[in-house]
Amino acid sequence: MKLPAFASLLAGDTNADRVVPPTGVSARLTLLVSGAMAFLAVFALALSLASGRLATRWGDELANGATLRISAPADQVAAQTQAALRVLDTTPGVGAARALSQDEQRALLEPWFGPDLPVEDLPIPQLIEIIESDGSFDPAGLRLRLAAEVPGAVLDDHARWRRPLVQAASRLKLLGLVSIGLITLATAAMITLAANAALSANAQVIAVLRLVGATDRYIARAFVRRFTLRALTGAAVGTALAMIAVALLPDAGETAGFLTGLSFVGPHWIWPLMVPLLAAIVAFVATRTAALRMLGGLS
Amino acid sequence: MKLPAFASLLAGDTNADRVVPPTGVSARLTLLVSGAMAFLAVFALALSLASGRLATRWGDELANGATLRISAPADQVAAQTQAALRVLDTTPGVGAARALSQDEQRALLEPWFGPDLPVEDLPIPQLIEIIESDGSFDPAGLRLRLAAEVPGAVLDDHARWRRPLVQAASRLKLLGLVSIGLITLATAAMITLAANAALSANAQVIAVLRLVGATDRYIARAFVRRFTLRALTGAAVGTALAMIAVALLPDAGETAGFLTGLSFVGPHWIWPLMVPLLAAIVAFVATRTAALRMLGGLS
Amino acid sequence: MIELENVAYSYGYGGGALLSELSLKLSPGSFHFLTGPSGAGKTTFLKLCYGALRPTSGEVQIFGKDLRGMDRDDIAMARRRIGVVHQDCQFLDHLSVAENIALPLAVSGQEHLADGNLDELMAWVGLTERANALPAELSGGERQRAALARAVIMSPDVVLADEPTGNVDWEMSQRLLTLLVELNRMGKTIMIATHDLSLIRAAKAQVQARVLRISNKRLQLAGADL
Amino acid sequence: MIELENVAYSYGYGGGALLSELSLKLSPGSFHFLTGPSGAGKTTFLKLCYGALRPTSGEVQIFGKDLRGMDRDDIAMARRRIGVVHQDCQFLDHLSVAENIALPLAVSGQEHLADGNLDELMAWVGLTERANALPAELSGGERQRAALARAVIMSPDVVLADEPTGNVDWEMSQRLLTLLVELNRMGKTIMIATHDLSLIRAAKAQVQARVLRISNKRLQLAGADL
Ligand SMILES: Nc1ncnc2c1ncn2[C@@H]1O[C@H](COP(=O)(O)OP(=O)(O)OP(=O)(O)O)[C@@H](O)[C@H]1O
Ligand SMILES: Nc1ncnc2c1ncn2[C@@H]1O[C@H](COP(=O)(O)OP(=O)(O)OP(=O)(O)O)[C@@H](O)[C@H]1O
Ligand SMILES: [Mg+2]
Ligand SMILES: [Mg+2]
Repeated sequence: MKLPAFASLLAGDTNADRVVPPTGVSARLTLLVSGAMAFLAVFALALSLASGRLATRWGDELANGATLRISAPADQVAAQTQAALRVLDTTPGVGAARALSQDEQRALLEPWFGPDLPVEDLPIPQLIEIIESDGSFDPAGLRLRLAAEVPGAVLDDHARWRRPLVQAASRLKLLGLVSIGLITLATAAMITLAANAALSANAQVIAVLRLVGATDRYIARAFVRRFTLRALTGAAVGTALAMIAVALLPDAGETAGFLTGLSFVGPHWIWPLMVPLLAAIVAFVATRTAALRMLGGLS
Repeated sequence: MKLPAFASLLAGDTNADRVVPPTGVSARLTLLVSGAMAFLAVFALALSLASGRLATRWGDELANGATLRISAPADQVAAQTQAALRVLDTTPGVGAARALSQDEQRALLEPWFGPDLPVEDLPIPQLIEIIESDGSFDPAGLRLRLAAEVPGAVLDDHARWRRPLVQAASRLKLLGLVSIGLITLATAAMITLAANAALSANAQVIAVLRLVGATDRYIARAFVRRFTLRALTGAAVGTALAMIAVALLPDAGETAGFLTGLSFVGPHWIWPLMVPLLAAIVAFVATRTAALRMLGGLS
Repeated sequence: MIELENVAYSYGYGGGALLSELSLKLSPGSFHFLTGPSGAGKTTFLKLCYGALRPTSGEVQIFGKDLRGMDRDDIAMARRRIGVVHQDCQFLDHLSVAENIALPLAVSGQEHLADGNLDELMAWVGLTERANALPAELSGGERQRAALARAVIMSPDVVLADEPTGNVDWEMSQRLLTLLVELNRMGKTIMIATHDLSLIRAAKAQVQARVLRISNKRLQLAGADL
Repeated sequence: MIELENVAYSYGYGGGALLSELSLKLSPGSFHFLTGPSGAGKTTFLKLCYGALRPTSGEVQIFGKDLRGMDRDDIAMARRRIGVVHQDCQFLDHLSVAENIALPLAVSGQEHLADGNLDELMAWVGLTERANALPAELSGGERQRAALARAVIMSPDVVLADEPTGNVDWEMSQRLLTLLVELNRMGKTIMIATHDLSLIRAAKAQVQARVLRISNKRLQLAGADL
């Protein structure tokens, strides 16, 4: 694709434009296809971006998701805690491990007992917070090792139920991207077909133009210009509508956080604006290829 | 739309079929459009159904999502518990409220202290489980009333962070349904346009057929049959591919639960199977309307 | 067979009538020529005769039925009894020449009648060798011959031919004329619009043909100078 | 202007050559007629002359350039100097008759030349009243006249006309002939394929015309009987 050609296209040449029949079902088809596809693409993009943000956030929260509880006679607690920390130190996937102080333990229990619980006097187990490094460690393996070396330790992997959520969010993001790819491909194919339909419906126009001495470039230009503009217009309208729709989706505010933020955030607003441009480029390449190939086959 | 006409269409009349040019860009366009749109529709459907399930599940879990904690001197606990239950009884949005037994309290605390905690001997607060009836009660209002009547009560609305998730899931479901509607509309429009393109590209075919005494029904039939079959085939292939893709999405198993279950569940497998049927009906109506209207305008 | 009474026709608004006060009765077995300068309305007149155009005023009867009372299906049925040769011969470009010629049979569900008839007809118009060619691969004259063959394959009651010999040489035009004369002898009604005066002269030697002339919007019987 | 040397042509495979051993030199200012039975290859021959078909063997020179050395753009440029009347006249259906006739000017970016010329030409071929009609609204003869007008609007060096009078009456064909004869007197090269022997006779009375005949795949000079 030559960019100068693409740019000069928008300048227009009303003369060459007139020789191709002005309205055509194919042109309207292109408008509609690119509009609808742009709309869907923007939605898929929003879904994908939101899922991506979600995956990142949940991933962060996952990092400190597991605790180890050491219940042992009072005199053994300290020793077992040291042993457990040593084990954790050598467990792959565990980034850091730290025994909680009494104040921290009290804060954790506050919801259940209120602020006045005498932690010191109770046979409360020692808690060890596990911070995962990357992805996840293997809880089953860790349990086996702990069973052998620290009999009083119980691993509570309370992020367990959240990990699949992150997976799900990543998958949703992937699904969104796959949909966008699919939409782009389908759009390109449909515009190519629409251009081909227009070209073969206008076989006679082309024959007449060749007969009176029109060059291939002159003929192709009128078709390419028309289809590129239609795709651009259609996609722009579709994108605009989709962005309005996305912006209108009620935002659940700060507390919501999780999935509600489907709207575009900050610099992400750039992405949907690429959609019409992409559509125009796709249409330009598709139509130009179709036109020049078809013209090459005529005398 | 006459159903007998639709049914007899599939029986076929090779004679009438031959008189319409066999391959046409429009026909391929129809195939592609319905295939791609069916694929997207099935994905949107999967997303929508999964979100729906999620919303229901989370909604159920939300139902018992709040607890009331009564911390008071041992002799006042019983009285304050009664008072709190009375308050809850008259709070709109609260379906039921129930003081937990000691066994239940111990079970709740087990993760923290292990199974051997002497609950009876500890100054542990009494917990009251709140089961919401429909939607949600107003936590702020409830707190105000409690502050006045039950000084030792602390409301822990621990489902608070989960409620927007349910909202989000419902919204995602809606988005999926809107996308399906959009896809259906766009597909209908595109098939209508493709049919129109085919009809006007074949204006000469139609003129010749009229000249030699073909009836409108005979002419329309060949076009309608072709487009309906293409839409059916395209949508069937698109649906099949999408269903395979959905089935191949790794299932995170029982523990996962939340968003990972994007695949169709049980009777929901019926829904995507409706997609090709819908596409065929849409194509049939669109093409038939276009053909008969166009033929009516000719002599 | 076909009767026009006091028919007038004009295309669209604005301009005056193209044809007016036309009255004609095509009786079974008659043979007519239609002449007139280019643009006089010969093609328009033929279109009125087979129901492709509806008169602005006046009455057209096709096979005894008033055109105004006929719906689109009735007209389609009447067309099966009228063979038409268009001035610009149109075919189904994806079917072979033979299939195009047999098209009227296919459309009316009588393909089985084609066999012997078709071959003989193709031979007569000199298209046997081109039977499997596509219409786009025919020469101008070959197209006209194919169009005439298609018009007569059903042995229709009426044949309306618009300039059927404009692109063929003299010998071939005589062959085509002979075909039409034969049909006329079998009792069919024939009407040919043409500029070719020598064709008319040749026909007059073989059958009793009336020559009509469109001039000044009216239909006139042409003088004996032809 | 256009030179063919020992040219042969056959459509596709299978069948033998349609034309062979053709040699002809169209010198500036010459006037040729091309005849031969329907299907002999007249149209094919004209297409060879303006580069729409490339010969199977032999050499074609257009304006002194070997066709084999010309790319698609070169051919497009050469077409601007050759006026062609197709046997089945094709137009751009969405443009008016006047715009269609002026199309060669538009395509070569010379619309400004149209004005006076166009009106005069339209009047000569009798289309002044139909100037704003669409091509689909023309009669068969009107289409042929429009096609001829389009072919000569650029006053090309060569005019190749394929059966330009098949659908017009005698008087109009004389007018069209006069137009071509005038062009010839201005030094243009003319070649007309036709079946109409009386047209040839009429032309011979006005200019020195050579009559070529395609028969048995060869090009022959026709006898003095014409
Ligand atoms: N569809 C139409 N709309 C408007 N005017 C038309 C239409 N068809 C034909 N005409 C005009 O009506 C007049 C008669 O046309 P018609 O085709 O009947 O002539 P014709 O006698 O067959 O001429 P020819 O011998 O050249 O074929 C012409 O001037 C033509 O331009
Ligand atoms: N594209 C094509 N493919 C195959 N055969 C063709 C093609 N075009 C023409 N022919 C065949 O070549 C032969 C010559 O065709 P051509 O059109 O040159 O004849 P012509 O002399 O112009 O005849 P007419 O006077 O009928 O117009 C014919 O038999 C025709 O069927
Ligand atoms: Mg006519
Ligand atoms: Mg020819």
